[in-house]
Amino acid sequence: MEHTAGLAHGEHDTSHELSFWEKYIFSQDHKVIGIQYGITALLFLLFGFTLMIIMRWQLAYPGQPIPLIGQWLGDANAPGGIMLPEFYNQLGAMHGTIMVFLGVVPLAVGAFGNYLVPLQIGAPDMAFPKLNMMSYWSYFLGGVTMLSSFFVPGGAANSGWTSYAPLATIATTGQTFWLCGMIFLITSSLLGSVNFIVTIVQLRAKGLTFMRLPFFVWAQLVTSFLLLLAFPPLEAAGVLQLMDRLAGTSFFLPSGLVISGQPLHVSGGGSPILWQHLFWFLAHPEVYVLILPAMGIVAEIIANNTRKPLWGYKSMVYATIFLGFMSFIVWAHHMFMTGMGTVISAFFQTTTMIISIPSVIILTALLLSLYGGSIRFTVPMLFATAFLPMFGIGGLTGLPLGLAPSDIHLHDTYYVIGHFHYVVAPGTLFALFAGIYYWFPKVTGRQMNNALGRIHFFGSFIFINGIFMPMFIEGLAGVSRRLYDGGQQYAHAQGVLHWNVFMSISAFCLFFFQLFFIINFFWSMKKGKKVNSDNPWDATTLEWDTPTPPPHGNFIKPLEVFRGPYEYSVPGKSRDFVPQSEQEKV
Amino acid sequence: MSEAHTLEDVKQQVRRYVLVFVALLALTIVTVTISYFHLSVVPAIIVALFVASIKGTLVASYFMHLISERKLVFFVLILTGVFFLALMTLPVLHHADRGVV
Amino acid sequence: MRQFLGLPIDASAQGPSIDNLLVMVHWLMFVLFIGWLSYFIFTLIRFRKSRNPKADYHGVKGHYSSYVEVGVALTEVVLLVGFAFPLWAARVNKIPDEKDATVVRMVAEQFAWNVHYPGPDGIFGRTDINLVSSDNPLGLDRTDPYAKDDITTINQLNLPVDKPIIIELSSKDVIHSLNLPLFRVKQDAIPGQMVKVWFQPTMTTTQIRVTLSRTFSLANGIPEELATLTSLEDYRAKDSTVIVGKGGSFTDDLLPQLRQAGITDVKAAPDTPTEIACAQLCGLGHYRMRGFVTVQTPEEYAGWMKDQESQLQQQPQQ
Amino acid sequence: MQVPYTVHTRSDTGLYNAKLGIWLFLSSEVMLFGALFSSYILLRVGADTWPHGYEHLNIPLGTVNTAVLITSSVTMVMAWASLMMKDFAKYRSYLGATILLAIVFLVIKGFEYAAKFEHGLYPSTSTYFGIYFTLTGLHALHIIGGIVVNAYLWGPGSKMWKTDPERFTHRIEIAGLYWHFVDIVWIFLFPMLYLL
Ligand code: HEA
Ligand code: HEA
Ligand code: CUA
Ligand SMILES: [Cu+2]
Repeated sequence: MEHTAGLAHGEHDTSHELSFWEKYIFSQDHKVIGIQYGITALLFLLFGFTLMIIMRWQLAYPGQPIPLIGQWLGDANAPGGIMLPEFYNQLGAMHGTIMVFLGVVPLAVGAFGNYLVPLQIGAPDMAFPKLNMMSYWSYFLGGVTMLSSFFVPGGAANSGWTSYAPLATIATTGQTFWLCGMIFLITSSLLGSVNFIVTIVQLRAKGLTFMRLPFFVWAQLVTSFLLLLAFPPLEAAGVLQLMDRLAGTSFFLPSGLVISGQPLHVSGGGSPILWQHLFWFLAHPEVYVLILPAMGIVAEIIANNTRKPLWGYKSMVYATIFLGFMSFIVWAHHMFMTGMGTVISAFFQTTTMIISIPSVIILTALLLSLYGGSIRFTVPMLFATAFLPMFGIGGLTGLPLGLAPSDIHLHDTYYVIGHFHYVVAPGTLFALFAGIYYWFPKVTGRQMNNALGRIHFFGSFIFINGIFMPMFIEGLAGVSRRLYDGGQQYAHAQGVLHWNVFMSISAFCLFFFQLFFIINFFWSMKKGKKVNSDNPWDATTLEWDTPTPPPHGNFIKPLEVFRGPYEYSVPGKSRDFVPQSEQEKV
Repeated sequence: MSEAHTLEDVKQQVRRYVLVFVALLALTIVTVTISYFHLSVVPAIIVALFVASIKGTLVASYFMHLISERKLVFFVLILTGVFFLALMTLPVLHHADRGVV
Repeated sequence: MRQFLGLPIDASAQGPSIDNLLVMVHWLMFVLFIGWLSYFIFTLIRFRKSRNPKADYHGVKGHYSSYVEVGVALTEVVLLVGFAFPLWAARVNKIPDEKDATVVRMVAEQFAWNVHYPGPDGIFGRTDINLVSSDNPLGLDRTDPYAKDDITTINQLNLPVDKPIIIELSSKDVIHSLNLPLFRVKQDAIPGQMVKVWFQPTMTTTQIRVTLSRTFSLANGIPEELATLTSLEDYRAKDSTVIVGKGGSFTDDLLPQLRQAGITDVKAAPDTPTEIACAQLCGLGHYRMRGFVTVQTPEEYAGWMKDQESQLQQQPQQ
Repeated sequence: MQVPYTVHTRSDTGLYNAKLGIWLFLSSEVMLFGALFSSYILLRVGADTWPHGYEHLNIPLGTVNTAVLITSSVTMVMAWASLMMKDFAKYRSYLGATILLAIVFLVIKGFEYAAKFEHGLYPSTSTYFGIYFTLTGLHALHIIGGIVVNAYLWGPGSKMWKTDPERFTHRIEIAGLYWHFVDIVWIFLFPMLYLL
């Protein structure tokens, strides 16, 4: 009873036929929900990217009509196809929000986490399937709310993804939509994270101790704790800002504001900085939510494609836990310029430097894992290897930002934009691509096309660097972010402005190379090469022990785990991998 | 853990609930009464929070059975407690601005 | 490394120490990255499948990586304790005595910088939000005796060189951020709060223009970039009439005259190299919330002040 | 397909799934209210003037409401104890009492709100009232949520007692944990808003 309870009965289970709605729309199967998350999140990523493409046009060619789609954007946004500054700000805020909250997190946690965590721990499903379904639909509602805000008068939220008060408080209706959308998204994340933690703690298969968990599962576990405990303060902040906007309170509004020459009639007495504290209390942990699952994916793929165990698995696990813990006490490094005193800035500079150490440990472990391997450059491995130096650049450029005096020059410049895009775009996005290529066969029973995959990789790799590398140059020259004309007004920007064109063209090319992925993705679902085994990559972890694609309930035989997750090339074995569930012959 | 309860256990617990209930009502009266003395700010806050903490602890320990709960739950709560404290430093940070520290 | 980073020139006494820190961190980053990258590329090539068909279960032995990690941590400690903390403390704690400094108030608004000088009495007059109007954006109460001589400007900050400047910064509406890139100053302007920033300019705007000036050849017409710059000196025709004066721009129609005068090379620099930028998103006009700093010699500054005062006198007083 | 440990406890953790789940959920609630408390402190410390709660709020009503909520917590835990003693009828009356008490709490709260509005005191009046309405409003939403859950467990949801009594008892325990938490929040809100 104890451990085998509830293992799937595979085929027997179909006794009660599910309707179409139960099976595909309001499904409670973690795999279907995972796929729903995945498709929705990919569409949002594409949408967020498209917003940025429009912005990049404006940055490269300020004031010139946007070709092709310019005339569809409406006179309120782009009369004659020429973008208005209001619209630029909407696009920027929505790009950030969509990429972070509707794209990457749902894909990394909602899709990959949902699909893989139960499989990798040998569970029949998530602990609370109904909550899981509600979590997806809450996310969906949040997404719809965000998208619909483009159509309200005044357009979408336009105060940056950070929504700093008082700017956001006095902004157009779109901001109210943003706040409501965020509340849906936060609800979704909270439901999801409770579910993940319970699943990982409670539903591990027999023999699967914590130190035998695949690193990916560890990453998801820590991520879930971050979501669980960091999101509620933003929810609180969201409620307060909603009150400010709708009920006329002034939690974030000080007394004596004069807006466009008119004194603002509110009771006053609030604090704009309070919003920043609450926002960054979430948003710093959030950035590790963006990166940890990516590191998890990369770790799985590196172990599999080097055919050897991860180097320093334990130190990686401890580093991850430490990283998660520390991420709660560095938030104010985003606020050095708000007028911070010496002691407090010293505290946050120190914690920021400390938090870079576990990242260095994880990166180093992954790097050393390559040594002595027999590296196969499959498409997932290409993306996973590229992740390492790209994250390295992103992470290293975090250091000068973390030292308050050097942040004086770099704060709110393109250097910051460059810093975090290196971690999230060629970092996290690449890891997510790697994951899609790697687990595609498990989900669909077919391989993705290799040649198209390679074109996608090399095209993306070159052009993504073409976009983000010059940002450091612009940032060091002092060019501010969020500038509608890319800095044309400013004398100090003149010497580096020509990079804007280069970056934008790189962005357009990057967009072009994504077509190879989209085509590959859909084509391979129907026509891709069928895999002839449930374990096409000769991998060790439990998800490959299921039929392909896994049935409702996942595993058809009772499961026991006998060893750690990455027993590749064990000396004295005939095959170069030993699955976790393989019983030692006596 | 609920499986381990015998009928006797439960009956004994019920007696305890009643005691806790009485204590909670008494403490409520205490804190309200004190408030009528209009103490100055700092002692008022200390007393009010002190009483509230006792009441909260009583509810958590007995009604929510924390007193006999598993390690894992404590782990989760301690973790939360730590981050809760981090949150509570926020006003301190805010008001210890430039020049003051 | 400083060249390599492409930092703008330093025009304040604080600038070099910040640049110094930037350079040091970037050295650290650079060394780490190159080290890691070489190792990375080496392993990718050395341990590719065709070269190393059988993986080694144990992989790297030894603890070099731990030493490197400890090294990174120590370097970070040095950067923090040796540089970042003292620099920050100097910035926010060691604000110079107001007696030795020029004190200016700046109040940001969507989308302009209001500058407020205390005038000859050295005391800022009273301001009141109910007095705010389009020609009194600060809401300065001119009936207040201290306010009578106060000088206000919009988007124009004049400062004397080599003297500490204290800016008392705040905002009327949303959060802005005062960014003076050449002086390495950045500070959020937060409504309801007044924060002091200080720095000490070491170059006048004219000197900065000279430093930034470059020589352009006119052999192939007016270079595109030159059109955005202004002249650093007077260029005269043979009869010594001025073709392009100091501060004037080079337009295409002047080219024949310049050629005729036998001028083949000209020196030019940005017209307003010292500018105020807004670094915090503050609404649709954020991108054009630009102001100007003019750093002057003490005499020029005093002269400018006098001008302002006499202009104030001529205005009818409310 | 059956998810394990919905009813029985897992031996190494000693918990069934929902028990761990509710505690995690409550942790996030702690952070939610924690953020609001901390905002309250920040705003209050930063304010030039801040009224004492007793100048504006009705302390006797607040005290009665505190007693009502504490009582409902006792009836809630008694409902669970009744199930443990296999006394379904008693369970029903205790849970029913809990629901009624919760409604009484809301009604009293409603009167307090109405009195404030009558005197022209709205969230926009001052940051003090802003905080008061936001915190009590959010707390009231939690009460409403609790009423909905408890009403379900009292009515249609109680069918499970026949089919799976153990699981049903768990459900009551979980609902109880939530309810006591809402009580604890009030225990802190009351002195914060009314007494200080
Ligand atoms: C996934 C996202 C992510 C990650 C992981 C990080 C990681 C880090 N971030 Fe970043 N950050 C963001 C996302 C992220 N950040 C975002 C989105 C913003 C801007 C928000 C906004 O304002 O809109 C931001 C802004 C930001 C700021 C504020 C800047 C400002 O506004 O002025 C600071 C300041 O301290 C900072 C610091 C750091 C540090 C020290 C790390 C460290 O954790 C990094 C540690 C990593 C390393 C040190 C790399 C180690 C690896 C190697 C050395 C190996 C090299 C390997 C090879 C060559 C193979 N970040
Ligand atoms: C996870 C976060 C994330 C990601 C991935 C990205 C990705 C990108 N970002 Fe973004 N960005 C932000 C988060 C992110 N960004 C944030 C938070 C801001 C700050 C906003 C603010 O100022 O408030 C910002 C701001 C920002 C700016 C600055 C704007 C300004 O300051 O004015 C720029 C400028 O170039 C930019 C560019 C890009 C580009 C070119 C990409 C590219 O890398 C995009 C690459 C995208 C893809 C490769 C899409 C992949 C998807 C598919 C191919 C779909 C397939 C579909 C199916 C199969 C159905 N971003
Ligand atoms: Cu003012 Cu941006
Ligand atoms: Cu951060």
